[in-house]
Amino acid sequence: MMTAPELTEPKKPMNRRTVGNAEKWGWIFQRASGVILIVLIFTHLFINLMTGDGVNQIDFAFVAGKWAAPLWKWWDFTMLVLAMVHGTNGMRMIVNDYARRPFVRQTLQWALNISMVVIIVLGTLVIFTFDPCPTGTDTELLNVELCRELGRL
Amino acid sequence: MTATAEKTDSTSEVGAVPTFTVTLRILRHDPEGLDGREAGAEYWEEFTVEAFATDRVLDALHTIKWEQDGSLAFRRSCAHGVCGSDAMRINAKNRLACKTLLKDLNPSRPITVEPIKGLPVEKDLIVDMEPFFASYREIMPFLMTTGPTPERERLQSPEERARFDDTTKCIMCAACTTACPVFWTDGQYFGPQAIVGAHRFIFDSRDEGEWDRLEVLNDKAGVWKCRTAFNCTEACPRGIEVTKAISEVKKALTSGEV
Amino acid sequence: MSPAPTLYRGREGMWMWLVHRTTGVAIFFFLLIHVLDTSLVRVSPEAYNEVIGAYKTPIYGLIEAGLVAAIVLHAFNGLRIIAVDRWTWALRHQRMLVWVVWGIFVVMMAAFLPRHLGHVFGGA
Amino acid sequence: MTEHEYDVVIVGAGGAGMRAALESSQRARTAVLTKLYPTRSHTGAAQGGMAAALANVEDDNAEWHTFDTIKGGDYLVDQDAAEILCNEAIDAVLDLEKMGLPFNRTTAGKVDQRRFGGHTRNHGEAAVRRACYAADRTGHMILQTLYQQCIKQNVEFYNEFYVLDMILDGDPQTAADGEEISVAGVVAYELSTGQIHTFRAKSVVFATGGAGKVFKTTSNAHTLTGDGMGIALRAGLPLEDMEFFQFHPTGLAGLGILLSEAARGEGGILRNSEGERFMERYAPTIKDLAPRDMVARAMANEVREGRGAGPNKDYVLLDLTHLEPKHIDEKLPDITEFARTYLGVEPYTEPVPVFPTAHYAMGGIPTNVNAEVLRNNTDVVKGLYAAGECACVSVHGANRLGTNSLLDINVFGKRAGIAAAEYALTATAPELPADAPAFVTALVAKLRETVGGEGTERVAQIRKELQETMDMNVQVFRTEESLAEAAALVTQLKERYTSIAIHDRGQRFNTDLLEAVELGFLLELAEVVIAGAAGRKESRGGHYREDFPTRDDENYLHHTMAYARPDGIDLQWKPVVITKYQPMERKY
Ligand SMILES: Cc1cc2nc3c(=O)[nH]c(=O)nc-3n(C[C@H](O)[C@H](O)[C@H](O)COP(=O)(O)OP(=O)(O)OC[C@H]3O[C@@H](n4cnc5c(N)ncnc54)[C@H](O)[C@@H]3O)c2cc1C
Ligand code: HEM
Ligand code: SF4
Ligand code: F3S
Ligand code: FES
Repeated sequence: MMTAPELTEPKKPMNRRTVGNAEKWGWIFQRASGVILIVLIFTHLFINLMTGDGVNQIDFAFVAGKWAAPLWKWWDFTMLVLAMVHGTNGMRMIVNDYARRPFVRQTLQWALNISMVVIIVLGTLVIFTFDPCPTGTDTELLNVELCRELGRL
Repeated sequence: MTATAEKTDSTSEVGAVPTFTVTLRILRHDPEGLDGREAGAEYWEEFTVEAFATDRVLDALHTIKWEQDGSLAFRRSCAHGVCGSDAMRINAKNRLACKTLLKDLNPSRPITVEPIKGLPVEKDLIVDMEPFFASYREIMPFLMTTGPTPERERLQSPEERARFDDTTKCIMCAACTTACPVFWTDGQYFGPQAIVGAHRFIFDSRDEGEWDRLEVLNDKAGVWKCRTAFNCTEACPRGIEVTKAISEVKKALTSGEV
Repeated sequence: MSPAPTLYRGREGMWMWLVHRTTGVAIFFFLLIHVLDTSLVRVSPEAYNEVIGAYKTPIYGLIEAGLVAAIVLHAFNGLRIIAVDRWTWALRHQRMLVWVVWGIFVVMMAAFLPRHLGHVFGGA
Repeated sequence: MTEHEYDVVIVGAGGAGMRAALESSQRARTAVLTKLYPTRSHTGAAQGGMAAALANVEDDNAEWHTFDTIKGGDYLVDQDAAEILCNEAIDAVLDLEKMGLPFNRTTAGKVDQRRFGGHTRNHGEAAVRRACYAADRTGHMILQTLYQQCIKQNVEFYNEFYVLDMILDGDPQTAADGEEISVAGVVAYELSTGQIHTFRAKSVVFATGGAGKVFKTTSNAHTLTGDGMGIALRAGLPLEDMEFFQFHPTGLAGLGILLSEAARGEGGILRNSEGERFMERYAPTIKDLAPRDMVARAMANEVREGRGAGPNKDYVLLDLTHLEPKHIDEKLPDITEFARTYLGVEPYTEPVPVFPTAHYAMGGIPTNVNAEVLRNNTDVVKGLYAAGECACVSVHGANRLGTNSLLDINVFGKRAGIAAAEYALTATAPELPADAPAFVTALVAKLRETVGGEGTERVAQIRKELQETMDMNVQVFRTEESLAEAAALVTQLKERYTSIAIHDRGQRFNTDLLEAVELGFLLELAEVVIAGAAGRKESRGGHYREDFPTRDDENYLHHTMAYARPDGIDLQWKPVVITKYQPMERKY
């Protein structure tokens, strides 16, 4: 009676195909970008809102002054890209959580991705094609010093 | 973890046990529509019972069922927190009815009792556990080894054994999974219990299937869905550090080491 | 008829998850708008200044203050989440860390608000 | 009504049921019917350990283990069965280890072992470390591990199916000796729908666990209502040795929740109100680790003689305060938490109030060593098997040694699974009679009719009175009078049971109805326990008659076989199998 076969393994481990490491990298990216963003954003906020006249100082001339330095151009560009990707990735996770119907989910994902691309492209163009002294503008609005320096006034 | 009864004079408790009156507000679900209700109707019902100082919520439910309304449906078996039958939402938190003493709940106010959240309710406090067990099965919760079976036991040092001790305590009560806000959202998430179940094998030095399991947990419905809300850890009646187990799985996946 | 079930009585971790989520969404939408309005610098200084001028009104000033609050909360809670997943110590003390986040939040807002509101309401 | 057909149907998914399923499902088409989700079974409550003479930490062998089992069972053990139990113990533990069970380990990495009551070296010389354990949740780990293996093997479960009847192809009571009777299947009630299902099967294995709920103070689950035993009795089969019920010494006072014997194995000491270690008087050699029946009686005796602790002097104290808190946390984490949660006692610093609690049914459905069910002293019912607590192979005799039950469910669960499948592979499919579900259909219909009808009696009230009288009269100490009193009350309760009314008119999850059905089993089993106890005019193991305080091998060295006949319980005897060890006085 005890000649029975010993416990075999009739059930093989399931063969499951995962979606690569997308979720994992998404998760890691949220953390890495978060840490960098904290530096970028807080410096940005500090300079814009805490120094000088705070929010009141912000106008075309202020922007022009900042972007005259490549550092700030790259700063804002990095911030733009990281924040958009981080935010879109975060929104993607939220959509995955709540949108039950595949159609709704897909639509929202597309909307997110498109807006991300549009915003990044737009922002990048703005930063790098920015003209601090557009002709035909009331000089009062311009950063006069800067434009003089640049020989545009 | 269930609060431990505050230190009372234990001797007087066991001797002459004082009684008090409590009201339970129970969220009922009538799947069949009896007594003129619609099928699937949900409604709150209040019951008042006499209870002893040593009574647990389960005792109060029994008193209701046995003396007032026999149709009240709930699951229970062991009555001392080891079988995992009676997880329910008591005063808006997941707990085991048999491990929650009435006197720890401020019995002067009505105690609310609801089914656990996120699994389909079948009747009163009974939910369909099948999706929960299905997630558990997904993670291949059994020892996987290769090579010939040894004559005697596989050796394992006490330290290696200690690594996964915490997660072996799980009684599959689902208190954690149904407390998780991410699980409530769409039910796609495997839930913390499945990760606990996987953790128990992933960190068992005898097991060789850790990467099969980690791959499953790397999935969309897997471990990355956890947003460290800690409801699971706080709900676990066995005191398992659920979120810690989840974190360890995440670490294994990111570092590639178990 | 389905009566309202109770709200789950989660603790700090669950509420911070909600806070993180809502602030994340809020910041995301603000960012969309913020990039769009900043883009007006490419259109014309007039257009930009006009829109930016709106930020200087008390109403927008308050919204801006809310935004900063959201970012501060999201950012430091984000650090807390990272720490919790990274170190066992932080994991075991996550509830205390929630209060640390709120502490930082209060300090930062205390430094920021008077100055910012001064700018907004003090006029220029 | 739905019909199913399988080679093997296993009733119960505790340790015994799932161990059987693992064997059987590899060989034949198997279904497991269980009234609880498998992981809710009460095997999960077992704490202390599982005995096997692995000799991992101390010199030990299966022969010593066999001797201890027989002596512990007060020589009512069938010695051939005990030999099998103890010889196969080692493989049983190693099998579980290979399935992944996380046993505690020695520093050398082997399965660790600890002391337990009644387990000794060299025929009683001193306590030996024989219990393999996983903290104080050994049963939990066994249940989980077996369930995990069942998942791996895709075992087919029918969860929350209450088996309420078995179908035989003849009447075992009228059949002549030697006539062949076989099983044809079972009838089950599905909790979630209220539907009745018939399962046609070549083999049926009963593994439905214990019947502790006949008592009030018990370590057993609410669901341990002796269904399997009750079904067998109703089908005309005998029940063996039902008067032997084990009262575990250390239940939390007033609640009955178990504190494992491991607490004493790890060094805990029982004290009376005077702080005296009273077990020194009752069992000078192994003191607190004497077999359970002795310790339970000693405790009850201390209380009777006025040395009980507490305001009512109705319990004794389990003292762990001299143990290191760290040691307690490592070895006894769960049970110390029970003391904190349920009594508000801190075991590090305070002794824990304890009193005996109804724990284990030594008796049950009689089987031979191949787990085949007997319909009289010699004939088996073809295709019908039983294993675990609901069965009585008689490895426990009059008193079970701690850690021998987890062993029993593994050894005889496995044997039952193999035997059932092998029989099914050779047998032809039985015919289920057309009226197979008739009994259950009628039972359920009758109960449903009581909703809102004439009935006046409440199930809970009858159950309470039953349990109270059993605790009062049929517990650790029994006498002619107390048993007569209990018998009279049970007769009365059975009468009242006919006019019960249930409340729930629903089809779905009607637990109200099932509690009524379960009470029916409890009443009938109580009757058998009382009859057996009254018939056994001696004291042996768990059965102690104050009016006959000594063991009487002359007249009672045999098993009780109780049959339910139309005019009441009929007690017959069955000889004890003695191979090596002649009965001697049991002293520790
Ligand atoms: C608190 C406690 C501690 C213990 N500690 C130890 C220990 O340390 N060592 C030791 O050796 N022993 C111990 N025991 C004893 C041992 O645990 C049990 O005897 C053993 O687990 C019984 O296992 P089983 O498989 O026979 O039954 P169970 O595990 O009780 O399973 C019964 C199964 O039958 C099913 N069932 C019942 N009725 C029906 C029905 N009508 N229809 C369908 N299914 C049904 C149930 O769903 C369940 O799945 C302990 C017991 C208790 C109560
Ligand atoms: C300031 C620094 C920031 C830090 C440190 C930070 C950190 C994080 C972290 C760690 C997460 C992951 C949370 C988790 O996995 O549980 C996260 C999620 C998220 N972040 Fe940020 N973040 C920052 C800025 C931003 C910005 C600027 C946006 C908006 C554009 C944003 C939007 C989101 C969103 C929408 C989520 C998803 C939230 C969720 O899934 O619940 N974050 N953030
Ligand atoms: S981890 Fe805890 S809460 Fe979750 S199922 Fe297991 S025991 Fe229950
Ligand atoms: S509650 Fe949920 S989000 Fe993670 S920490 Fe627990 S699984
Ligand atoms: S009844 Fe078993 S856990 Fe509560």
